Amino acid sequence: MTAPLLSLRGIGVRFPQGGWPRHRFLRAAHAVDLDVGRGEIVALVGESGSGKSTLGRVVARLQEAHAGQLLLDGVDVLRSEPGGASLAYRRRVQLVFQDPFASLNPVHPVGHGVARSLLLHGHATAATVRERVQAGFAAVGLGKELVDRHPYALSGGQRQRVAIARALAVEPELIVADEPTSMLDVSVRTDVLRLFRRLADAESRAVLLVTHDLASARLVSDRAVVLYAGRVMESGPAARVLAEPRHPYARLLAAASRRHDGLAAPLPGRPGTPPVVDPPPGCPFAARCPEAIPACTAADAPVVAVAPDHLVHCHRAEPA
Amino acid sequence: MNLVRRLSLYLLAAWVALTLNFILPRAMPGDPAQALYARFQGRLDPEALGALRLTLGISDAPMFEQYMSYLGQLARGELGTSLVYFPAPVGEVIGVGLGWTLFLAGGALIVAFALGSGLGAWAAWRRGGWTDTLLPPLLSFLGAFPYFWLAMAAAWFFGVQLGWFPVRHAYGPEVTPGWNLDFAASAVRHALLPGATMVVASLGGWMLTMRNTMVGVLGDEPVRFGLARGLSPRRLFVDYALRLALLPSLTSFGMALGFVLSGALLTEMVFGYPGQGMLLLQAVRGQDYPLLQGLFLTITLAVLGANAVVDVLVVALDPRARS
Amino acid sequence: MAEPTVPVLEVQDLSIAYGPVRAVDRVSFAVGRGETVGMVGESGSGKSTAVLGALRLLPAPGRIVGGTARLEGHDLLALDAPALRERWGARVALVPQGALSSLNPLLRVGDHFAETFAAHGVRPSEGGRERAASLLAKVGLDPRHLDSWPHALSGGMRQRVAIALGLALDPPLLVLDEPTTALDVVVEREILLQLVQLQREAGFAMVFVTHDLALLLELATRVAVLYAGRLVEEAPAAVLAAGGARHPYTRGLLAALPPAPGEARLPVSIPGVAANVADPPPGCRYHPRCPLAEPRCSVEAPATRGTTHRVACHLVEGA
Amino acid sequence: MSRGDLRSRVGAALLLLFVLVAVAGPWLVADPVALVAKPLEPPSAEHWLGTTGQGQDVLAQTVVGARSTLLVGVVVGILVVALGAAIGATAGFLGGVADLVLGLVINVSLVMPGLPLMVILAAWLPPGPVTMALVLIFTGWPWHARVVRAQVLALRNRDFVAAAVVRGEPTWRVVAVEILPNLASLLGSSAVGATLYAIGAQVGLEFLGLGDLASVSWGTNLYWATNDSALLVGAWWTFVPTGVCLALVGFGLALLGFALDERANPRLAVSSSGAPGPTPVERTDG
Repeated sequence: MTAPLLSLRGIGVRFPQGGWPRHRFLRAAHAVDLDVGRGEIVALVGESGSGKSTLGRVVARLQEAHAGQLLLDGVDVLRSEPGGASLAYRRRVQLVFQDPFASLNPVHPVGHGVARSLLLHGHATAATVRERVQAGFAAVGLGKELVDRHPYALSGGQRQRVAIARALAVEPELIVADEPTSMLDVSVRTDVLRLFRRLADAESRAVLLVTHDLASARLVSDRAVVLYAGRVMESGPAARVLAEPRHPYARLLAAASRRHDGLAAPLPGRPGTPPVVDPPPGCPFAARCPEAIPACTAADAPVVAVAPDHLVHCHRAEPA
Repeated sequence: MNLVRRLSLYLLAAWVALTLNFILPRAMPGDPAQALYARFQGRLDPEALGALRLTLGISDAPMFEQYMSYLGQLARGELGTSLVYFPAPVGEVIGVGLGWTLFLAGGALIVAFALGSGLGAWAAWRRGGWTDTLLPPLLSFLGAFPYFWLAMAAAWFFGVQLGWFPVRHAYGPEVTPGWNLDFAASAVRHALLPGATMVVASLGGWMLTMRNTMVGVLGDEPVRFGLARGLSPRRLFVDYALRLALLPSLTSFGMALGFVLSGALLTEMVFGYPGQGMLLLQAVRGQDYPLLQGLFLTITLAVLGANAVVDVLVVALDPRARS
Repeated sequence: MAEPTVPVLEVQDLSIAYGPVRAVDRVSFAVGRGETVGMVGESGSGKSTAVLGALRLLPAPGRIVGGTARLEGHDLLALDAPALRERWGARVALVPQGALSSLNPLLRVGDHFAETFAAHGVRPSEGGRERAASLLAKVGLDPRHLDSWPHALSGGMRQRVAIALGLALDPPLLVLDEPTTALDVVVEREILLQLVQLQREAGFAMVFVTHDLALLLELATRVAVLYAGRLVEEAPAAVLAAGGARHPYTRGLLAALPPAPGEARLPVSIPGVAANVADPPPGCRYHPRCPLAEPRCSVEAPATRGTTHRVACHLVEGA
Repeated sequence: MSRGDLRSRVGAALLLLFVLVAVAGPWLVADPVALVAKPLEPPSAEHWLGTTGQGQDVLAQTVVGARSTLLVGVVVGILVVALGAAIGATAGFLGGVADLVLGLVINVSLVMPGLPLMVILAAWLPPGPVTMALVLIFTGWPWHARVVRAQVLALRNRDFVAAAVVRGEPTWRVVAVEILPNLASLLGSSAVGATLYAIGAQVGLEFLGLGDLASVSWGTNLYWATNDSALLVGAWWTFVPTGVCLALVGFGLALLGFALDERANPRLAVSSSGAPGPTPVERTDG
């Protein structure tokens, strides 16, 4: 495995919640480690409130992390570019948003974003930009004639492809896709996912796929990281982490996402919401975990390697 | 708790009003009292000039000290002495006027808000009915007339021409002020015409605010889910649509207080109604700056107080705001 | 197949329009006691419109332009407002799509139950509060939430309250309009497990509207598939789950579903863009995206054929 | 033609009429200040709207008065929205301390009643249209600053603004190219509202005698009308024409404002629900 393009080390993000005299914090992410290699799709999986979108925005430099390192090719950009992302960073890392309806400016034609990206990063001049935008649309399976239309005239699937074309316009090395297909109908969802697979395989771009849908993640990702209450529960090869998870929360998520079991089997785990405001010590899932032991609430879960590249953050996990 | 934040905002606004009131006369070039004295071309004897300087708190002491003495005076309720009503203290002159303004403008405001909201709610409920199609254009046309012009027209037509209503002062000369019936009756009769013009002028605004809010609420999920549970139209109208639509209207009511009160002041002038408006006119025409500043303070503080009351009311009515 | 019980709700050739646009075109379906009919379709297919229209609960500017909707034998489309009000909540209950924001923020949870009971003649003295408490327990909520304000509850909890309110008067028919779309998969699973359990106990009929076909294959007795305002196929869920889908669109939807763990196949998208009811393609509305399309399909709309397995396609037989 | 179009057409027609009166008027009528006849003469063939308390022609005064009133109204309307929008947008977009400070200034000025402040300012400053404009702008901008700030805050969190940031757009372009175009219809309806407010407040102040009493404007006309106690004598023609003109202009602006509001917020336009009730059934096919 060559050195990863992107590495998150001990990333922490918190939001002040007011409160007096002691400031209360919502801990959106805590001590997150994550690697994404070139030509690889890593799925960041979790329910709402798990912190997955926040981490996506940290990588896209839309959200500042209050702790940890964000290494691009080994360089910690949080230290090298403290004020905010440089144009060079923007050329290498792009973001595709969840809501195709909100990510396009209703006032401009859909080609506007792609054209601006091309011009800003010198991939086109005023003379050649129109032709390059049309080429960009064709590359994601959109007709050239759509370039001048306004967002309201396009379907959800078409708009999401425009968003992808916009991200590709700068020839990025890493694409962060924040739940790219959750607002799309099933019938067009697979094509958009397959588009990401092609970006990784044919153009060896790195893709960080943020999603709550295990099925989509299983379909296209090489590795998967399962998040709960802002902390990594399990990470490793997608086939194993998503299909035969070892961490109790990952198992609960897989059981709840599995279809075709006739709604018979009860879920392994009690209902509840993730503790994120001034969370208690220990494993955040302890209160809901069917296999919890006293140690779970006492200290943070150790990181156990159940296989060479398959880590489980759980007191009960047995090393390989 | 955003109520605490809102109330602290009003305290801050009050302090800004006090300070503005202190700074304004001093910001003028030259010695304000001297400039005023010149304007009076000798109609004022030196002794009145001294009183003037005192009331404006102008002295050679350093600015900060003057400010402190100014605040001290205010704390003791001394607003200086009025020129027009010389030597009556400003506080006393304003006291009487404030009472009548609250009675007239306050009454008209509440009637206009209640009537307007009721009509607006009914117009939204009977979408397409005559209240929804005829009233809004009519009322907004009436609302387009300046307050005081409606007062003039009403005073001329109903007062002078038809003589149905008295057109001057707050009560007839034949009654003695005090807690007796005929004084109260006369006060009401005198307030009816000016009050009515104010209600008519502002009714359109309240109606449209409520109607637009209500139209929105009637399309929202709670009302639809209430209908799906077979709730009666009365229940849906009162406990769902009206209560949900009233909250935003109350907030806009708070915000419009300052504006509506200004309109009321002008109406008072047309009717010679002895409220703050009349005082304001006399203060301006008589260039009685101490009275003018006193009026500015009392009107501003009254509006701030009313806003605070409305905010407390809104929080009391909305459980979401209480958490 | 046992003789289907007398249907609690029978909808025949229902048509609904928004201004000139016919959003639902002659849709028919029926549901019997203890049965669950799933209405599935993608965005713009008219699935919610059809179900809300049948109950006369479709908001303006929608209006019904044809068909019948018999609830326990009475055609809802012919009843006046008071007669409908008697049935809404008592004989048929709706759990709306926006259930997360459907509770009145100015009323406590308990007040919602009290007003629903009162609207149907249950006087407060007749133990309304106890019934409400038992209903909350049935949907997995602590009865003390009767005194909670809606904004204090999580999305999942508000959804459960809406379901409990639906069951308040033991209606023979419960209609759910995408009840769990906005919820996380774990909370969704818990609510659906409880719903199936409640139906097994009370035996009410259920109409479940969703875009999630995979979910219906587990939950529903029969599945009705809508495309651009028209019913394209209606069949037992077991038949569809076993690969017995006949209409090209249904087969396309099933092929587009992500594979279950261990399932070998790769999902395949349906080409083209979903038809727009405001400007529908002539003839069969699916023909522009249909792999089997023949010239006839773009001219003449297909009739619906079959009884227990109905299909609206020129080239495929019903059963 | 929908209700919205009718409204905006009538509104536009009214405004056009008065703009013509304001522009061409003074050349069509006699000298408004000249004493042309006996005071308080009722309308006659010679003086269609009769004469004022000083014997001046009321029609001339009303027509000429339109120019300064409308001019100040429109100028203030545009400037007050521009100033408010600039402050509101800055506070909304920059956020942090700037938003806190500017937000505070906006809220404090909003809560203070306008008239007493205007009276004090107008009393201290030399009377005249410039003072009038300054006073109105100084007391009027906070309302629009609040509206624009709220809109910018909403827009700032939209994905398409984040998308512009992610592709590396400089901040000024994000504001100018992505955010401001979305404010167009809002600024339009605000300007109309501001003009309506400016005319009303200006006339009010002039009626108080705080305008330039020597100049001819609708406000001063009304001031002299009450000053000469035309009211008590019953000389309705000295104040009714000005009032009607004011109302027509106000109504025209209000109608235009409705049309712009509906464009900015389509929910108002749709002939949406009234009392919740069963879905109507209108059988067309058998």
